[in-house]
Amino acid sequence: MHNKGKRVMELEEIRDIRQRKRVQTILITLLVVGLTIWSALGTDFSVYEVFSGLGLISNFVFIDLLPPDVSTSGSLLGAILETLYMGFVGMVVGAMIALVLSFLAAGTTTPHPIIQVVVRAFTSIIRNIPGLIWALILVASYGIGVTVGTLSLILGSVGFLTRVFADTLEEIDTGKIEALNATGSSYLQVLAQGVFPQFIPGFVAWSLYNLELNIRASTIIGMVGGGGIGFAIQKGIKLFQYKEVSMAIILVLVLILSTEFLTSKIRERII
Amino acid sequence: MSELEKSSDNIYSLNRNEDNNEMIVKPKKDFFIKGVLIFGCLFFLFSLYELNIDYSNLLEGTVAFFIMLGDMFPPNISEWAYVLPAAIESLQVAILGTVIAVVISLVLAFLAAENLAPNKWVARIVKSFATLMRVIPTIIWALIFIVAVGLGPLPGVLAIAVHSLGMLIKVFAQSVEEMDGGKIEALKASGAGSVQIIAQGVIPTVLTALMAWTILRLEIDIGESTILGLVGAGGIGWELMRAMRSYDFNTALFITMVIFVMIFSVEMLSNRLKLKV
Amino acid sequence: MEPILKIENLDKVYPDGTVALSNINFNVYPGEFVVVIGPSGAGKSTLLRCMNRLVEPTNGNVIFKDKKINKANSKQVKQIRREIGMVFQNFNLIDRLTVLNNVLHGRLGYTNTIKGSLGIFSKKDITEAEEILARVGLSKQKYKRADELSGGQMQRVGISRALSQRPRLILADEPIASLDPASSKNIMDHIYNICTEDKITAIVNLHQVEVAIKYATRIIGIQNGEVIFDGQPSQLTDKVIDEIYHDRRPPLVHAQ
Amino acid sequence: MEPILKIENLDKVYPDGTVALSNINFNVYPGEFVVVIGPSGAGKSTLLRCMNRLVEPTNGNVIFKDKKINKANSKQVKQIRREIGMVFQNFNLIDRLTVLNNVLHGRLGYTNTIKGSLGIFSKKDITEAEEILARVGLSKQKYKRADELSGGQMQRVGISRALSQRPRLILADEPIASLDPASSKNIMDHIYNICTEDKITAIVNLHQVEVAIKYATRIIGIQNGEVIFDGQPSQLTDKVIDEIYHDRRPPLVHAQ
Amino acid sequence: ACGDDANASEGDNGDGWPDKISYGVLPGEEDTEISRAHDLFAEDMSEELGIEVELFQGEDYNAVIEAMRSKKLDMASFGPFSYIIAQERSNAVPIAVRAKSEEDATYNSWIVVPDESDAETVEDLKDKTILFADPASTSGHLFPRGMFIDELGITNDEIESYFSSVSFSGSHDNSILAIAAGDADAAGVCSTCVERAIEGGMVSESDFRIIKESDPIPSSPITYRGDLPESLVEAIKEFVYNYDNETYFEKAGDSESRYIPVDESDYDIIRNTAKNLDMSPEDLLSN
Ligand SMILES: Nc1ncnc2c1ncn2[C@@H]1O[C@H](COP(=O)(O)OP(=O)(O)OP(=O)(O)O)[C@@H](O)[C@H]1O
Ligand SMILES: Nc1ncnc2c1ncn2[C@@H]1O[C@H](COP(=O)(O)OP(=O)(O)OP(=O)(O)O)[C@@H](O)[C@H]1O
Ligand SMILES: [Mg+2]
Ligand SMILES: [Mg+2]
Repeated sequence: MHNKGKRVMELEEIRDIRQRKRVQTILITLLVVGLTIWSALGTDFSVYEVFSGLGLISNFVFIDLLPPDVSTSGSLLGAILETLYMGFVGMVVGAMIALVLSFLAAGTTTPHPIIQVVVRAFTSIIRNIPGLIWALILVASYGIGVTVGTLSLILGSVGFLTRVFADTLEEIDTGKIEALNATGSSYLQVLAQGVFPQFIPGFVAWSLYNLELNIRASTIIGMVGGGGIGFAIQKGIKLFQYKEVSMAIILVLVLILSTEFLTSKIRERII
Repeated sequence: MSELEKSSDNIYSLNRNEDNNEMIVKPKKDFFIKGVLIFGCLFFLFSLYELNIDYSNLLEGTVAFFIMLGDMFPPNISEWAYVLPAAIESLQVAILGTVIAVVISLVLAFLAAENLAPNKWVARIVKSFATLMRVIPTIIWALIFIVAVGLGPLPGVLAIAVHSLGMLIKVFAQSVEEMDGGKIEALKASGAGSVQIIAQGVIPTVLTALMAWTILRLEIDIGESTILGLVGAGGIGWELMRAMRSYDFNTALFITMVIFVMIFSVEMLSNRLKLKV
Repeated sequence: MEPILKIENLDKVYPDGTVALSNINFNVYPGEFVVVIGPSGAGKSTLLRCMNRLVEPTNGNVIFKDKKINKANSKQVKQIRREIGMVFQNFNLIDRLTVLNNVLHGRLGYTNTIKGSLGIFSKKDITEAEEILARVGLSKQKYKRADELSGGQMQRVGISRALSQRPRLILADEPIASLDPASSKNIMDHIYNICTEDKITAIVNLHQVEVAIKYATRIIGIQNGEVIFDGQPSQLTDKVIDEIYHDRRPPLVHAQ
Repeated sequence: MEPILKIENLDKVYPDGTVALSNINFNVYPGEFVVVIGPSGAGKSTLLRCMNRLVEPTNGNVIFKDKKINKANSKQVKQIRREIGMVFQNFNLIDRLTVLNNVLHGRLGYTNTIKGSLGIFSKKDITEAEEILARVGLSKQKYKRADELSGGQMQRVGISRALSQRPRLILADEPIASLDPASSKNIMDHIYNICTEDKITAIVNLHQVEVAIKYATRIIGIQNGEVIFDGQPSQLTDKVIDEIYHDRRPPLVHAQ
Repeated sequence: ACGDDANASEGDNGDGWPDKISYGVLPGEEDTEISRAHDLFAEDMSEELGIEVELFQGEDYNAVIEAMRSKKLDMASFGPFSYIIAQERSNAVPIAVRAKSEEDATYNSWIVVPDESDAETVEDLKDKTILFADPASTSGHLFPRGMFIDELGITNDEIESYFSSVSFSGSHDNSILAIAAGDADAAGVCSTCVERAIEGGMVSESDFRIIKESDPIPSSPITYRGDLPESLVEAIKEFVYNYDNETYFEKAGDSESRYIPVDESDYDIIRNTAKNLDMSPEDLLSN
């Protein structure tokens, strides 16, 4: 009897929790809708204007941007390669640094919680200051050119990769780590033999994805003096050589698609 | 009892048999991976060589960098009356752009996911379209939309929406593709239509992933909206440029801190939600 | 008595050339509890999935209550599927939804698209779903999320979902393969009792021969995509079993 | 005979206030095959994990070969753990490494940090690991990746890893709970035979009472964190079982 | 579609005036400061004209030119070079520049070298590295390039081979910083930008030397879109020429300055230079 009464209570409790969750969901939804409306008002959003502008867009795209000026592809090739070099170096160096930092920043592997907090705060600052701002500051201190481009890509990679690496490390099955602990292994051995093998697929996949990000980011960084195809795009825009710009974009597209293709092949083999 | 014994012996010998039938698989020497590794190292060195980075400058620059950081302190908040409204405008641009992108990508992602798309080609076309949207830099999108709707925050919203759309379609579709096909089949088997399957089966299953991506995108978009200030979309990016151009580094630091706080609070929010979802 | 399901000359060749079924013929009569056994890869799952056209047959007919499923258009297929409940090895519940909501998914086929998509179901459907949950002993769990349940409980939800379709036929593809022995027994009891009480016809794929013998009213043995045994459990001699599994007979369900 | 393991007044209170163990006392003698049974949440896992200090005891002593594990510093803990092999319910193998490498992990505690981290093991260790694999019938699989194995094979690797520590004591926490009945028997046989042949003491948590009765030389029944039975399998009457599980006795492992 | 748009924005003011005027402001490269003053200017103009004036400030003149071209923008301030493009592409007509006097309405382009450099004249720069600001900069590219061609007697195409390397720094600031650090052998920069950088403490006067100064460059004009109603243009001109809000000019950099009328011909020097360099609007916009 007693038992039964208790169980009924439980059921009601669960229903209460469900209902509270439902109320929570509704509140969150309302909040999001509210924020959206607030933003729409603040930015004078008008669907009418968007649609009435479609004609102008197509004029611009089909008359000014297209067709791409193929004759410039030769001179753009150097720039796109430079972008690739920057992106790749940024990825490799960034991944190496992030590898160390992420082991310090992940709850599962950190030697000490204080180190974890410090590293997390540090990378959070790097990550949450937009690349453009980094580039502006870096240009002021290192001068112009690929050095700055590469440096800001490294910074961006470190910020991004440390976070995703640390998340990956935290998702690692702790049971397996425990199993190695139970054999009397030392901290480093557990990291190297237990954590690292599980971490490799994530490490490779995210690093390769970061390469793509870097290539795209370099189109922005190039605009403030970071070199590469971004600068070519910027130059094209400023001189109204829009057809050259569209050619450059096509080259970026090709580069991104080929990295995407290659990286997916590599990912398949490694995972 | 004896029968049981017998059957269990069978099991044992069965296992043995199975083991004997298999050859020892020697550790695979994966030349592909080795090749990729070696190529990667060589390419890294080659890239470094091609970039021709001036390492002596690296040291000087780092000194200059820290001197400059030092110069930036303390932040100058006297311009707050301009900076904060601009920050709010950037935030609004980012929020609205992200929301529009999320709504549209929710439809397109289902067309882009190969396990739900009407056919493979629809999926491929939508996906390539998404790639193109991602590859065109936000600044160019902004220019395209300025032609259409004039200056101000609106082209910024649209540029962010389109650029985000490119990424969200891809990652949403990926989450949907990763979903366990059995769950979709189970609903199919009960006679549910495709809209019902998506609404009742797919969305609840991938919701967490969608929310995580959305919030990550919002973070990125706040960063992007600061760039858009430069093309007349207003907002905090222009304030930052203004400060940098007039060598007002202390104000620039303040603006950077405001941007940091905006993005960081979204990151905090996402961490909170991760615990809850 | 009219058969509820007729399988006529059914073939299935997968696009990669695998012949999963060849020339299958049998009828299932109302009230039967058919268990399909056979070694891994024999084609059991393919057969079951052809029955509600989750897999497209290559040749032959699947006739459910005089309607050719393989000839039906997509609307008709949905209507036929509504009357056929299906239970899966790995349950296939929607994790983040409540148990009740998962059971109500069985009603989607009867609900209009908008309402169904929004998860709005009629009072009657809900009451009925609750009754079904009570029957399988999950009343207390109805507001829990599906992923908070144990495997056995999840499968009971799977069964409830199928039942809420008010099916004439239940297909179950290895419903107990990922359960521990105790839950397995519980689940088989539930399926068996409910089908008997509600006069639902059942076709169940199983790996465990003893379980098949215990519950089936009829056993169909499949090997290499062909029916090589079809009869009463009592007719299933050790010799026949050996033949079905060649010498790949699955280990028995004993720990002792 | 000297006990190999002494548990004295052991308490465990988790930080959230859950009293998982209270005042546990018993000795384990060399060569015993102890099976711990008890309902879910009784504290079986906690007890086992206190023994090699994967869980920090709140009070009391765990004395392994005259060394107080609960008082040992981190270096000593590692040395003690080397002599205690552990087998887990979900195997806890490192998926992407080979079977052999996983077995060699049992030698990490004896290998210097750098070599161990790089996965460099002595010729002798490797030969021995191969011998162990041969014993559990996995010679052919030694170069396979651990995640390419079946559950039963994985558990055999888990056992091999524990064995390669050349342990005096093996702890196994529900080693067969995620296995099918046939593999379960196989695994229990392996654990039992190896422990008997090599004179390794074993403490095994199990849910299946029959299995416990079949293998154990001694059974300890736990309920609510207290030992309520400690004796020979033959002493384990139905009444005692009922008491251990209250009326929450797990359904027996029979489908028929 | 464009015509429709223009009509759509016309209000019910009898003279076909629009409901509101949109005004885009770019920081001219010679501006001493990007000021907050433009708000004030827009407000005052709105009051004077009796219609709303909406202000947009940005960094990117493409945005302003394109917006004006698609009639989304009625008035804009441009740099000298961007003005001649805007004239061609967007039908922009200049009204006035802000200056103390006619003579003051110009600035210069300098060729600078690091202080420790041996170079005394432009000829000494053969096979040296040259830095321009950005490709579309009047004083950071157009004029310096023009000076090289005039002084060295080479053609535009020979510039790249005459020097060891020619590159763009992205901005005047970057250029002068690079010179101060000795990263480049010479750079073309605008006079006022360098002065501003010195005030800002980024470089000191002793870091560099000027080896060549250009002819005066007319400074940045306020413009309107050519197809605005005549009467509105008149009203705007009247407002601008008579504008004397001290606070505004003070904030804009110099309380002494006023708006001085300019017309198209004042920018012929830019057009000619651009033409010599194949950078005239016709060249740029033809493709
Ligand atoms: N989608 C598919 N494409 C190609 N071949 C398939 C596909 N699905 C199944 N097969 C093949 O068809 C044959 C029958 O498979 P099916 O899954 O029906 O066997 P099963 O009897 O259910 O086996 P199990 O007991 O392992 O579930 C097998 O050889 C299998 O490899
Ligand atoms: N980390 C923990 N924090 C708090 N409470 C815990 C923790 N681990 C276990 N418990 C609680 O301690 C009690 C004993 O748990 P334990 O896992 O030892 O039981 P068990 O007998 O192994 O159960 P099962 O048969 O389900 O594995 C339970 O009430 C459990 O909820
Ligand atoms: Mg199957
Ligand atoms: Mg346990």
